[in-house]
Amino acid sequence: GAGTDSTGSTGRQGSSGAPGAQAQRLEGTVTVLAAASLTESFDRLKADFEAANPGVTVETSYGSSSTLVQQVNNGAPAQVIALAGAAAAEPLDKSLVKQTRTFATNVLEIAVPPGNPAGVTSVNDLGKPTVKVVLCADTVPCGKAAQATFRKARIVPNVVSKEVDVKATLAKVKLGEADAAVVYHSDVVAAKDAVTGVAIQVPFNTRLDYPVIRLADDAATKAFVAYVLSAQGLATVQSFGLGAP
Amino acid sequence: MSLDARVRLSRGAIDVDVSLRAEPGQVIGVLGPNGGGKTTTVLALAGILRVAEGHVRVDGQAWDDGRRALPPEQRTVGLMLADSLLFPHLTALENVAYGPRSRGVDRHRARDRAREELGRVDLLERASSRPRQLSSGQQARVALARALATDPSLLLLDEPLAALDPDTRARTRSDLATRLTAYGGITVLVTHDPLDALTLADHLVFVEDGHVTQSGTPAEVLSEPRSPYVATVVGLNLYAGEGDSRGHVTTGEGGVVVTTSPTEGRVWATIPPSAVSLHLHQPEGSPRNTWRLRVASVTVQGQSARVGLVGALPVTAEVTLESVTALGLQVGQQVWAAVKATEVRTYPR
Amino acid sequence: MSLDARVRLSRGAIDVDVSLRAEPGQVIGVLGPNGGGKTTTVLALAGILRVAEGHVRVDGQAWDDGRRALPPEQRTVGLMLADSLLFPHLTALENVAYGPRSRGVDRHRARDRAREELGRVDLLERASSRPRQLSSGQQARVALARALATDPSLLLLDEPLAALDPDTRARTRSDLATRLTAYGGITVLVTHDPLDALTLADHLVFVEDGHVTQSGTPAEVLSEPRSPYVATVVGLNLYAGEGDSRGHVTTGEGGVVVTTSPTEGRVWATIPPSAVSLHLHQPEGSPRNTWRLRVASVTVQGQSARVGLVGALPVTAEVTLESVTALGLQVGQQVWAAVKATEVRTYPR
Amino acid sequence: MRYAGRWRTRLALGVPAGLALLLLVVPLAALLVRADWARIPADLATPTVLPALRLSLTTTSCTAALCLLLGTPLAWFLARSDHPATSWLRALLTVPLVLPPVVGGVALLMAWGRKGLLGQHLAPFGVQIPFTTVAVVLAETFVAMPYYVLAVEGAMRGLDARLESVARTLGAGELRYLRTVGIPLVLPGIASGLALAWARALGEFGATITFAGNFQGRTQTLPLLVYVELERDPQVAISISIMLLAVSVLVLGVLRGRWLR
Amino acid sequence: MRYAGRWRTRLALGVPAGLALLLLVVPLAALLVRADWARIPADLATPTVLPALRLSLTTTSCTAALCLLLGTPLAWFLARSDHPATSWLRALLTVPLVLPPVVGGVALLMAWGRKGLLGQHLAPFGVQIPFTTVAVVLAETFVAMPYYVLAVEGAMRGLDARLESVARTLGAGELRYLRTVGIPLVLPGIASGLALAWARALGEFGATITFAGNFQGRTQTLPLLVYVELERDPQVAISISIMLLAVSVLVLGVLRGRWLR
Ligand SMILES: Nc1ncnc2c1ncn2[C@@H]1O[C@H](COP(=O)(O)OP(=O)(O)OP(=O)(O)O)[C@@H](O)[C@H]1O
Ligand SMILES: Nc1ncnc2c1ncn2[C@@H]1O[C@H](COP(=O)(O)OP(=O)(O)OP(=O)(O)O)[C@@H](O)[C@H]1O
Ligand SMILES: [Mg+2]
Ligand SMILES: [Mg+2]
Repeated sequence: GAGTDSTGSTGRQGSSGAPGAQAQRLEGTVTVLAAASLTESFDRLKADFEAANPGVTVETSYGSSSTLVQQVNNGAPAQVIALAGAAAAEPLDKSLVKQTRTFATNVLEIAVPPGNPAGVTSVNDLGKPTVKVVLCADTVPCGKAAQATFRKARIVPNVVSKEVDVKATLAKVKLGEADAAVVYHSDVVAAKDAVTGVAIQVPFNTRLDYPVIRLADDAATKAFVAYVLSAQGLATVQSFGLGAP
Repeated sequence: MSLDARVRLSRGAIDVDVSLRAEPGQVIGVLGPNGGGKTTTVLALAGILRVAEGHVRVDGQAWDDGRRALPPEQRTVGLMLADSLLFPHLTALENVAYGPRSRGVDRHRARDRAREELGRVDLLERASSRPRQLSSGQQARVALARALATDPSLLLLDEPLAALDPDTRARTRSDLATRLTAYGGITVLVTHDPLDALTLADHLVFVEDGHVTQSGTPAEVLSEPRSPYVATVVGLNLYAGEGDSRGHVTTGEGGVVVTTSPTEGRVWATIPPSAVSLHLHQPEGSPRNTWRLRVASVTVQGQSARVGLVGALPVTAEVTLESVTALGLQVGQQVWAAVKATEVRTYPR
Repeated sequence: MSLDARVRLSRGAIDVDVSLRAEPGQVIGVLGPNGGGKTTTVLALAGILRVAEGHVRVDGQAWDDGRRALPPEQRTVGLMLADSLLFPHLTALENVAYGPRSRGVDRHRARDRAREELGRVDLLERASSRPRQLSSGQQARVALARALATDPSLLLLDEPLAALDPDTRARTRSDLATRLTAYGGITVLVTHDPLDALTLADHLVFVEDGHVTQSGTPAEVLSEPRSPYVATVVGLNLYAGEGDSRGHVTTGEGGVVVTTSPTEGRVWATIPPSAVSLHLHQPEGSPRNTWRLRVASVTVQGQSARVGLVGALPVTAEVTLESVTALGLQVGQQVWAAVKATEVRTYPR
Repeated sequence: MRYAGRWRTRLALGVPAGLALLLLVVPLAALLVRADWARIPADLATPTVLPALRLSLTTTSCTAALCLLLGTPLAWFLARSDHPATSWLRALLTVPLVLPPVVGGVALLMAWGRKGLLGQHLAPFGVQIPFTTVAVVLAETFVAMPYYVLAVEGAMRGLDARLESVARTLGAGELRYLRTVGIPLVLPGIASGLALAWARALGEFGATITFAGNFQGRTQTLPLLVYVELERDPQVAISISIMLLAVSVLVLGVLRGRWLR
Repeated sequence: MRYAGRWRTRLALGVPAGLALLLLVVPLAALLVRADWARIPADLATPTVLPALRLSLTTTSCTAALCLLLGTPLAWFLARSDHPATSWLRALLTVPLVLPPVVGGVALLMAWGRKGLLGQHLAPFGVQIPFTTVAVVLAETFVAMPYYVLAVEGAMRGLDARLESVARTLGAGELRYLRTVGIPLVLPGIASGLALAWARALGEFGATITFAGNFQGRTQTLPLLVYVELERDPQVAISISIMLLAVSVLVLGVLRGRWLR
């Protein structure tokens, strides 16, 4: 515990003492909290960044966006927080925020079990009463977005459950309990063969912005956020199914 | 209703092999030293332990034949152990009513019966107390009432009177005697009190170290004990020896006892403590048995004293308190003990 | 070391108020009917119950003064209850060594001491058995050894010998007597066995219904019982009555007893059962007391019989078995009882 | 019988006990201190709260009943068996405690779901368990019953076997003995087992959300509501949690105070 | 003493016990049946698994030790108190079971975090608890200790008070009595309490991820890894869960088999 703290503060002191620090050799630890759906992309970002900056250790912790925000609000020692959806950042204590940037976007997609037993080919098929649909809860970004989509498409789906998160939503489809779920494109990509994606037409779709929020001013942290937002960083993120900002 | 049992099983350090037989209405008194296997036998009869070999047959019905055994609730048996083992959450009344209720008697009649039984052990006014609120003797009385309330065909009592005060004990003993003669079942009564055994039992069985060392009617046992333990219980001096035709019995330790009723071969010889007289000098005259012995203990008991003597023969003498004072008896002192040959009984081993 | 205690507290249905006083080396025998408050008194002396009023002082030190009380572990007290209450997870040896260990003796010496105590109760060979593997009598002996192993200044024994067989009991009794005379502490011995009380105790206290009804040396108690219960224990017929100068005692129920040692006023009169002779017809001659009574019970006891008689006076007679046969005694029968006036003792109430 | 303890004893036992209490109570105190008490009434007036409370109370009552009816006999078998396999069975029973709740939910789906091990045989009869209130009860029972069974088993092992012997010689079969002596004597154990199980069921979240989904009035229990509200407005979530605590302390305090001693 | 039971009895007890077992075991069986056994070795070879396993075992051992050292005295105080407040205190102890784990984590943050009730006084000394292994232990202790305390308290209430009386007349103070008689006699209760608490700690997820975060090798215990893997590859998550089960069954089976009877 003490290690994180001391190296972290050293980094901060270093940045205040040397404004043009990027050119120098960076040192310290950057603690990054990221939404669980970003696990794979941030693992890659971490590895690449550490390879390029041997003096820096990036520590990542993945959890649900709301958990991460709670942690920061209650004084957990983090330097960067990356969330799935700008709305998730709402409860964040604004006094802690140094900088907010969007680094990725995501769009909704219909996930169906392999073989698509209910024969879902478009959003309109979700209006059939025989198709069991699971959605995210209305309070969760993907739930809100799904509601918006149905409103735009003017359909009332047969919703059997409103799950608290994407994972639970997808699980229902993977296990064949539901015929379709409305989730994000990246989730469908991450689920690999377990589900099949059915695209939602652009007019009905909603875009979700992924913010990366910097909570500290030290050089290493700044460098990491800059790397995420760099072309290389964005490409890494996009390789896991997310869209460009 | 008759009992025919042979209980063989091994328990802890000892192997128990006890046979019991009884006719309807009989009371078998089981006595023996601590750890001899009395409780073990009782538990086997109740079906709580199973016999490894042997059998338990009651009225011709096999309760246990070494292979299949009836569970206790299918035996018509009443059990009271030395620990009273009352159900702690039930009142005294409910404890006693438990048996009749379990055997299908309706609540009302079961309670009436329980009240009757509690009355007999003089505890009606404590009917609604819980066991922890009763003294140990009161608990024992409730347990006795509980065991008697089911009219069992085999009643097993393991030291039922041990916790009772003399007054209650005397009353319970005579009440028990009345009840036991009144009902046709068989009672097995384990006790350490010779008085209980002699007054209540028709037949005594002595169990020592897992085996029956003597059994018979109280009169037989009183007159012809066949083990040192039995002799202690009935209060006789007992010697194992070789008898010859002249009436001389040579004991294992080399002592010689003379009797007027000779038995030849391996014999038991008994001397009643009250037949032993003590003298400071070698007595002249008729007594044909005189031994020089050492006083090992003197115990006053009411108006008389029991004097333990050791030497060629260990002898217990019972003398009046005056004799003790007159002889100035003290532990360690040398005295002469004399016994008339007519007081010595012998019988084959 | 002297004991001065007055135990007042209420327990369940009764209020206990018992005073005990003893000098170093004394053994106080406490007797009384079930539920009288004996165990309660013992628990208060041990510090397990606290006195509501009164005091417990040992050697001038206040163990309890009704306000502040020393916890049991700070009293030098040894306790053995009727339930042996051995620690179930410890072997017999460890149970006995527990006291010395708790009082700071090192492991080695504590075990030696424990072995010595177990030897005295003849259980050395079961030293490594756990309580559940011992018979009830063996458990009681271990508990006794455990209580004795701490050399307490106040030794509290609640029916220590109840579970023992007669042989072990006799041995333990005499061993106890030897031990108790050897050590300077005070012993409080609760027992139901008059023999234990008479042979072991210097002083007897009878507790009935929470109160002391009589106390004194065994000889005093034996000769002058002062409550029906005490009379039962010492085996005398006791009557409360009014005596006049001519030696006539009129009992409450209207019976009259004649004595040659008159005491005037409120008196107790005693008659030894062995002094009562029974006759089919009104006896002629010397006996000045003759009553026509009904046989209520006959109990055979060894070579003699106790006959319970009811009528103008309740009388227990002790007669030989021959008399029983000769008179053809049966329950319900009318007989004459005769007692010589010289056999009747009176003393003020 | 209570004794005046000595100073050293009080300290040696009191300090660790105090620490234990500290570890458990401080976080709760913090939650209460940091809560925005003025807002709580408004937060609880949210229309979703009442149905969730009602659902939580019904489902946990059902779970408690299932524990009592089914768990007690299981505990009895475990308690009286001395077969070596018993300790493995007992270990197996603790598995639902170890399983991450979400995985537990997945396992439940695999068992009772439309394509599940048992569920696939139920589906043809039109019986569908996931997404129903029954599923909530099943999920809660799955995580809570082990606590009940283990607590009651422990209590039952403590029974004096000789009391059963005596009861049986008095004519009571095993069932009657259990009903009249065995169970009454372990009532404190049963009460504490029920308290554990009920509390665990009341807090159950992961398995429920996965197996039963999150449907207002049908499967949305209080913890699910808390989770959902955490996304939207953490203050509301904390208000609901505090109500949850109050309910549990009240129910347990009142019931145990009445039933035990 | 075991009796040949009667048919009716077997049925009346066996059927509900069997149902209970069914409810608990079928989901586990389903998990095992549906698992892709061929893949398990490869799944477990993932480099993140070993550190998580190690961390889980160390932190749960610490938790068990804390329960033993701190929880036992607390249980003792509860067991011997007959104050009316005790049943409320006991009810309070069950709160961590009821609290949705994530809220529990938030409560822990509010207590021990940099701005927390206690944490703010620790921070000046450079002591920071959130996101450290200590935080994992604290979170696990918070959720697991109540199980231990309640189980052990129940066992302690069952002790025959007269044994304490006797021990004390033999010269043993309260502490010595506890050490030499009280605790040895409730060892079965302690073992089952420890098993419950340990299992609960091993499965702990919500409070840990909130309070301690999800850092590989530092705070990522097995359930947290399962959570992460569920995102990446559910099959791996199930493989890890199965390992978790195996570990718990093995540990509990072996230890209880050895310590109890
Ligand atoms: N549960 C047990 N396990 C092992 N050994 C036992 C058990 N119970 C008793 N024993 C041993 O079996 C023997 C017989 O015990 P039992 O209780 O039958 O004796 P008992 O004749 O009733 O003695 P007592 O007069 O002291 O009651 C004893 O040596 C005892 O130590
Ligand atoms: N825990 C208790 N709660 C309430 N009443 C009790 C309790 N223990 C004993 N009593 C009652 O207190 C009275 C005295 O009991 P105590 O045990 O002192 O009697 P005792 O003289 O030892 O009798 P015994 O010879 O039968 O052992 C009895 O009437 C009993 O019913
Ligand atoms: Mg016995
Ligand atoms: Mg008593």
